[in-house]
Amino acid sequence: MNVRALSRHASSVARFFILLFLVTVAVFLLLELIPGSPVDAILPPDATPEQVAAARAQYGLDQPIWERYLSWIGGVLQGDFGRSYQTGLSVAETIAERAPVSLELAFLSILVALAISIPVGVWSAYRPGGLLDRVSTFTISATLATPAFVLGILLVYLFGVQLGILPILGWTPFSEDPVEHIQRLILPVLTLAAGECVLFTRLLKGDMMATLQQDHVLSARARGLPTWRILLRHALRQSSFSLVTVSGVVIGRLIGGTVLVEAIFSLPGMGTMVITAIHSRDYIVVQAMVLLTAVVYLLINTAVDVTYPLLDPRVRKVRTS
Amino acid sequence: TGCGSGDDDGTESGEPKRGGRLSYAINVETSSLDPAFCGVQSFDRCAPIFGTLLRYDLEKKEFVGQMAESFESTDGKTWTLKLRPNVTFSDGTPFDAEAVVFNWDRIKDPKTLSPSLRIAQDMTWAVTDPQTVTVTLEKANYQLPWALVRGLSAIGSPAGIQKAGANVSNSPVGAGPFVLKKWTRNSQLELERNPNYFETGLPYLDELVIKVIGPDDQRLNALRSGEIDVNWSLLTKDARTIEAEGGYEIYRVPLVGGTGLQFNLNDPVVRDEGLRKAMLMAFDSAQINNAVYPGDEPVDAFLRPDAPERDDALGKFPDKNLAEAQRLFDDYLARTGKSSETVTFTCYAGLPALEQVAQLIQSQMQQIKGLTFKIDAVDGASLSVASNKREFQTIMGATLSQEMDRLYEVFHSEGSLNVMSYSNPTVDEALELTRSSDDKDAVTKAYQTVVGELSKDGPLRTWRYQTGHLYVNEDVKGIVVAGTNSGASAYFQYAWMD
Amino acid sequence: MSTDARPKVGDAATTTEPRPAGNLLEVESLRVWFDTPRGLVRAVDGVDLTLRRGETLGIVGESGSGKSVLSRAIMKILAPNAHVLPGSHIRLNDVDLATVNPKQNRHLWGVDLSMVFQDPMTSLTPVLPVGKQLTETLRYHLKLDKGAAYTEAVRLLRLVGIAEPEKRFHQYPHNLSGGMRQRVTIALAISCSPKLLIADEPTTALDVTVQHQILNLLADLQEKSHMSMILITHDLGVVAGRTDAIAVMYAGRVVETAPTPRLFANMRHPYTRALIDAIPKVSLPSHTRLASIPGRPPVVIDPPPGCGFAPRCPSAQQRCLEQTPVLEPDPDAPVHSTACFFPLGTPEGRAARERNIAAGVTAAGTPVASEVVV
Amino acid sequence: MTEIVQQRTSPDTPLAPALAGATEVGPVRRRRRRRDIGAAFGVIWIGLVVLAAITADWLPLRDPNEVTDAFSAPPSGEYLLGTDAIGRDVLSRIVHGARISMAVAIGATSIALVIGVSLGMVAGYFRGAVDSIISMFVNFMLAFPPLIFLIALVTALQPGLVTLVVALALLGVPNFARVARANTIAFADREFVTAAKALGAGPLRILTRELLVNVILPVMSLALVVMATLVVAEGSLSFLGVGIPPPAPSWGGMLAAGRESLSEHPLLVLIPALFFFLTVFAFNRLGDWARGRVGRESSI
Amino acid sequence: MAGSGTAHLRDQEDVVLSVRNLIVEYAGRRGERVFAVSDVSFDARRGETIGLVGESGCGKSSVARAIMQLPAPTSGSIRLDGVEVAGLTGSALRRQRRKLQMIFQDPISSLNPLRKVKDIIGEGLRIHGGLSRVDIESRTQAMIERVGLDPATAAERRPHEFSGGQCQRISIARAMVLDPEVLICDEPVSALDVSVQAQIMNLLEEMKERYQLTMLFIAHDLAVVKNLSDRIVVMYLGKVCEVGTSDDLFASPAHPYTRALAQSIPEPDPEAPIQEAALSGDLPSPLNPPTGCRFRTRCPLAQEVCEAEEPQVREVRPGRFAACHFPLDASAGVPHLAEHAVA
Ligand SMILES: Nc1ncnc2c1ncn2[C@@H]1O[C@H](COP(=O)(O)OP(=O)(O)OP(=O)(O)O)[C@@H](O)[C@H]1O
Ligand SMILES: Nc1ncnc2c1ncn2[C@@H]1O[C@H](COP(=O)(O)OP(=O)(O)OP(=O)(O)O)[C@@H](O)[C@H]1O
Ligand SMILES: [Mg+2]
Ligand SMILES: [Mg+2]
Repeated sequence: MNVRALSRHASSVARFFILLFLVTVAVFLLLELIPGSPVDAILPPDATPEQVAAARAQYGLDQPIWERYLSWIGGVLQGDFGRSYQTGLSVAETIAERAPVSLELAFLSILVALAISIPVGVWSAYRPGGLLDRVSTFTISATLATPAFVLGILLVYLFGVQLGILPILGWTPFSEDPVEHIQRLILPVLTLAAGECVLFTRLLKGDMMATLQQDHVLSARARGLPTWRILLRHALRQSSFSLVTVSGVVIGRLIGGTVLVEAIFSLPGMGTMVITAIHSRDYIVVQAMVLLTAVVYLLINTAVDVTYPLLDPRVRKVRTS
Repeated sequence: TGCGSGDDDGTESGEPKRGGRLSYAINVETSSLDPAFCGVQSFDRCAPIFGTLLRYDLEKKEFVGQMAESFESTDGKTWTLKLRPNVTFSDGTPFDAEAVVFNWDRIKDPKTLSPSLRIAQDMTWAVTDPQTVTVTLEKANYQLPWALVRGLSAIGSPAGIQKAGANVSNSPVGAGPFVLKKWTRNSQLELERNPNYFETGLPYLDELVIKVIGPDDQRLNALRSGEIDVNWSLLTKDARTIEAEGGYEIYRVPLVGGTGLQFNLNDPVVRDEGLRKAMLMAFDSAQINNAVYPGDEPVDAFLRPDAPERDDALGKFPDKNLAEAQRLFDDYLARTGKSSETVTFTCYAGLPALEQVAQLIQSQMQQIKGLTFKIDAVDGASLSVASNKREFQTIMGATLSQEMDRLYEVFHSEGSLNVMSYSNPTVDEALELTRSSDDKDAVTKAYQTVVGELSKDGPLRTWRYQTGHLYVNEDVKGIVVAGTNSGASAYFQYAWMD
Repeated sequence: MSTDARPKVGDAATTTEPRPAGNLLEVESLRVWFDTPRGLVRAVDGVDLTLRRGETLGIVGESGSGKSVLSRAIMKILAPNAHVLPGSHIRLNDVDLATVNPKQNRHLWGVDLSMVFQDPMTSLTPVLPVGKQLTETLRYHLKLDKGAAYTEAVRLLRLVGIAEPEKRFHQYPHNLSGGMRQRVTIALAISCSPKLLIADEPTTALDVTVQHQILNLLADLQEKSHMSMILITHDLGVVAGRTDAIAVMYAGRVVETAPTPRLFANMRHPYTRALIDAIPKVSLPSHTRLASIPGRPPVVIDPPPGCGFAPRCPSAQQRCLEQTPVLEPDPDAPVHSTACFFPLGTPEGRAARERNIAAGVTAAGTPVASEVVV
Repeated sequence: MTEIVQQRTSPDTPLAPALAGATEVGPVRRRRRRRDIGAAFGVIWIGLVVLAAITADWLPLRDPNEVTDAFSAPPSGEYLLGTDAIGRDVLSRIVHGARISMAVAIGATSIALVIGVSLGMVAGYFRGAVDSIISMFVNFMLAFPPLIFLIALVTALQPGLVTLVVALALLGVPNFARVARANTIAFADREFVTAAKALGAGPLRILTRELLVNVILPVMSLALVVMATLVVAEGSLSFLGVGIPPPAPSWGGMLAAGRESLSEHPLLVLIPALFFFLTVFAFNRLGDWARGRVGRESSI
Repeated sequence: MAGSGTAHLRDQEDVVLSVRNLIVEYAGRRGERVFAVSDVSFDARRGETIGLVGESGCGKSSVARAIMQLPAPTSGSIRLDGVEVAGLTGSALRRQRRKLQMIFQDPISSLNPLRKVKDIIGEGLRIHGGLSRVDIESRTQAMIERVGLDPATAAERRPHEFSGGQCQRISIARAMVLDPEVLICDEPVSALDVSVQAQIMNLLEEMKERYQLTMLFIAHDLAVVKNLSDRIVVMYLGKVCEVGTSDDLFASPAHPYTRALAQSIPEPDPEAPIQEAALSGDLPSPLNPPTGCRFRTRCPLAQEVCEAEEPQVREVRPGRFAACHFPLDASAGVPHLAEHAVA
């Protein structure tokens, strides 16, 4: 690796940390804007003045904001994310407990969404205006117009109450009961995937149609290769740039919380945690979450960058925009 | 008073069976299982783990011993807490007077930030012997046993608390019927039988799961789909639906007070008697209930009609009378020289039912010409800030409780929860009597006075008499219902599955 | 037919076999129209062609004259909005391609027919190594196993003149130069020893020197394997020395067809003539004024009746605007057909031209300057 | 030189019979017609919705906030679309709600578009340090969890239409910036930009005269999709309590309000959902059509 | 050659454009350098057309763009009418742009698809200011007419409504409306049909005569270059091979590369014999050009000295400059071309 490449790497690492710095500062300032302080949310309505003073001291709220930031960031740098004001739990542990749920939900729904949208997108691009294309376009519009909270409730009503074939709420860890674990995942994953399918199918179809008009696809056809082989091996990969990029963004977003779906299905993910934390002014949890999502987002973005050359060898490195 | 285990068992048919897993759903998660927080914040989660020192028997309408044997006083000032011998916490340490005092001391320490501090504030206590704690008050208070059903009721293992350190909210060690197996916040709390529970043979259940399901209809769905066996609810209409569907037992606990429109009597505008009366006269609880809580009776006084503490002769909420309301309002305008008035109503955002109520109230108020009734919808935290700091004109607030004694803190001019800044010497006096008197009839009379005055003054206008409900699957027997700050719950150690 | 029995391209043993005679390909009144937002594009509008076994046919014409559509129609790889009109026939080896079902079609492609596309930069799949693309085709059609396919692929790469084929095998198209890519596409096209190779402007995107190499390579391969070949180009210079016969296309029609030497010696259609004259030649001194064809290549959307070239033709008469001339064999030489009412070198043609020069304008209103007309 | 006179009908060509027997031409035509019909539907529907939003106050409708005693009434002659849980006329609320839904969708999208496109074009044209800074900002916005951003901002600034539009617009900026940047980069390499430089045009002139028109087309098709998403997003925000405060009618608010009685009064959810659907569908049709136009434009 | 040197530069006073020691380097993908143009010099007299030929990637466009300062060359001197253009920036450069115009290869992508033709053509006049709207309008109209477009309808239309040839006319109009002294044509006819190509070539010839234009004409089609040029510069891999007058350069090439080029030209004549491939292999990568003579890797005549020593451009015959250690003599012409030339 030459000096230039090294310095490029160094600068991208620097950018990474500057971004994290900016994000954490921004969240501190943003939270500062919200009326009310953690103490109001933690203490009972009839709290005594001694309790208020004790609480302020305990959470360091009597210090100026920059000191709080410094001590927080200092803790973070040593791996200490502090304790939730509200629950008294270690923030790191809380996140560690909930992150797997959100991660699993996010990845599974992306996988399901991809599993649905790749074949649908590819085929609609191959036969635009065909039956599948029309059906999917219609479904897409319908799904777009159905917010997750409506879709989720409909699914629950249909599968849980009317048909009674699926459990509708809650979470069972895999280690406890793998079958139930999967069963409980089905509806939330479907709800989330439905929303993402829309975007994925559109993107893939668009890019795929462009690729299918290229000469090399024609040339592969003229060599008599079977259709599916042409679509999947010769056209799909280079048509999936937008798909991969957007999947990355979407995963980042989903990991950060799928509040509505978590609320509907009572899942112990990070979304509800964040909302509760914001509503109870449990800033320390919010800050950790924002930091975490930002890191995950940036890492996934990097991973996506690394994927481009694998998709299309012509691309050496696309800089994240 | 005597103690009793399974007093109510006889009412159920069949022989109790051991085993099984019961799922119970409630609507909000609690933040802490610290015994110092338990009594006030979450009966449902805490009672199975810590038990309660006393229990209020809804049938007999009296306190009975639960974790403790008895709590008695002769003068209302000195109280003796008798504990049972040989009770141990689930970690094996003894549940004794030292443990009780340790827990109560903790509550009294402001650093603990316990919501029960106010209750403990005026009390002093001492260990008399390992089974006895003596409590002394400065002023007589015959309502003190409530504190041992609620705020001071949960006693955790001192060893466990010390061991948990900062993690105390997450690792409760009690002597109750169940022990914590796993707590997945915002999803479910899993409990299993405490093998060393002192009431031998109890609990019947192997496991108790408490789920958090926010939306009312999702909980109903869960009940219908068999996902849960017992559902918590405040909705009469759901109770009717469920009753009509059949297959469920429904338990009801009438509550004192309810959610309502509270006036800030310190506010220069709203403190005006005439204006307030005008608004009270425009208020139409029947309309609210018909729309949002079908099946609930319209409210005409602070307590439900059948309550012994209500005497209509002493006062009722003013009847709806728009013409009179308009007259009073015009009067108010004339008096203050204004041409119109704006009153802001701070309320919850994001809860459809409450938003609907707020909008209904708004439309009712705005039937008074010249009055603009503005809705300021905020999240729960902002709402409690506004309420605590008394920074509101009118607000949506709750005085939900099973016990009448709650009225003291809410409406006494010195009450710690008197966010309305309500001050009425008659009420103060009557409330003081409810605590200082041992005479049940006198106390009831005093409460009648309070209720009458409140209904007349209307610092708070509720729109329905709230009732806590439990919808219980037919297969579940032996439910011993308890009233809580948020409705109905149960002592699950007596429950069993058929 | 067993694929193994087929002669392999470049096998020395087969090069001495005599040329089989007869027509390999017959195209009869082929019409391919496209439905587009702007209207019906009559890309190919009644084309008749024959190609004899082992021979090379050159198809010449300007951009948009329908050369590619013609070749794609033969390959049956038309775009979905293409519409082959009833009455069109394409016969390969006396089999009407319209009757071939999709399954057999697969083996028509690559095995009987194959094609080299115009732009080597875009006609290889960018995401697969070139070797992979070769073995894929070989394995699919010839059912070769992995090892055999590799050996064959390397042999083909070497055959088309790629140095270090083992190394190139693993490279992606973008690692190769344009010339090399075109060689790879040729290797792909001949990999299953097709009977007919269609080369659609195989060198337009390439440099003169590389063009020269590629054309020589194609000629060489054809010679060795008795493939028939269709060489499509807009450059008459390219086809001049390398084809047995030439068809000149204009606006979706063949306007003139003849054996190559005869065509050059004896141009009948004014368009063919004009096409030759418009090309700058190195042999002419610089600053020679070129005989340009006035107007622009025709739009083939709902064209007006009459000869498509009439608006630009210096010989155009009223009749040319009203009737569409059909391709008719020259009475003297039946191998030479022209679609023109007033062919060059005939008395009518000369008369028509003189009439126009005298009037200074053609029947279509195009001015004719006497100096332009050779 | 002459142009070929285009004659659309030619008597001697057997066009009609040939097509009558054709089987392959039909679907293509139909597809195109469908797209045009789709676009026409989109224009008409969105036109209607916008018109309704603008003229809501003058239409012969009930007061959207007028509470009657007919709670959750089914559609009838009196209430064409029924009434909501507290007896307000659903039709009137839908019509008035269009105002907020459209204001959010169109307002937030336009703000995001203007800011995003400016940033993106500047970044894409100048590259280098400017690009790095803008890209950093874009990444920053994307790395920040949108929901936290929204909730925090809306809570901090008091919920309301303006806050919501501003917050959603801010969230939309990075998307527009990205698309604008990518397209600017693509077009900045095109020869007509070089040609403009050769003529002596400065950067501002190139950005506004040469690049803007080209960049705006793909951006518009994104904008239509974004509008569709925002119509829905506003609804989801009501769910979280940061939407438009009551009693102002908004489609999202209506949907969120109806969700708890879905099993009893499904119409309270289904009717606003239908309007959602039609509007999103219309935006999508328009988007498809715009994409088709852009495609046609650039393929030439 | 493939060599450097300035022996072919002339020293008359009517030299309008003089390019000396032009070097263009680009940053490659991994930070390597692409040696696109390495020390190229040539000049053009007033009214003269210089042809620039060579294989794809040999740096023709880079030369053209360097002269235009789009982007500015890595080093070298470009004098326009005696004024040094290289290194100028901002408004000083913009003033010089009036005198120096360019026509691009792709007629379609060099026109903004969304602007009207009259705006495209008038843009230069607006940029350089000083004219009223009416003046701009009338000049634009005049120019539209001059390049053979229908002034009545063309002005209001957009480029995609025109054919390639017409678009190229619009490009020419856009360049000519500024009345430049030097016109650089980078493969202006490569994308066009033969029939249209002839029209455009005739038009350029016409324009040149009418406006006394000095032209740099780039093409890879030797016949096209020859037809339009007075003097031809043959380039190979960023360097000059041979310079000579167009009439005899291909007939009697002095450089082996020129000969190879000439042999590759297809002639529309079935009788002409097919030449064996004149060159084998590909153009080496400009990332890592061969040492010495850059052509040596493909040159049939290459010797050791060609690797060691870079040949300089020198006058090998009167009026003929070549950079080769072993220049061909005049008799070693390309047979079919020579024959025709004689005939
Ligand atoms: N898929 C299609 N849809 C609509 N029109 C088409 C399609 N393919 C080709 N055409 C039209 O058909 C006509 C003939 O096109 P074709 O590609 O055969 O020309 P060509 O002779 O190969 O030209 P070139 O020399 O530019 O390759 C053109 O007008 C073209 O626009
Ligand atoms: N912007 C650039 N960045 C890096 N390399 C470039 C750039 N532009 C051109 N090159 C390289 O410089 C060399 C010369 O390119 P140039 O475009 O000048 O060649 P050319 O002779 O005009 O070729 P063509 O005939 O294909 O137009 C080529 O190898 C090309 O890849
Ligand atoms: Mg073609
Ligand atoms: Mg070039």
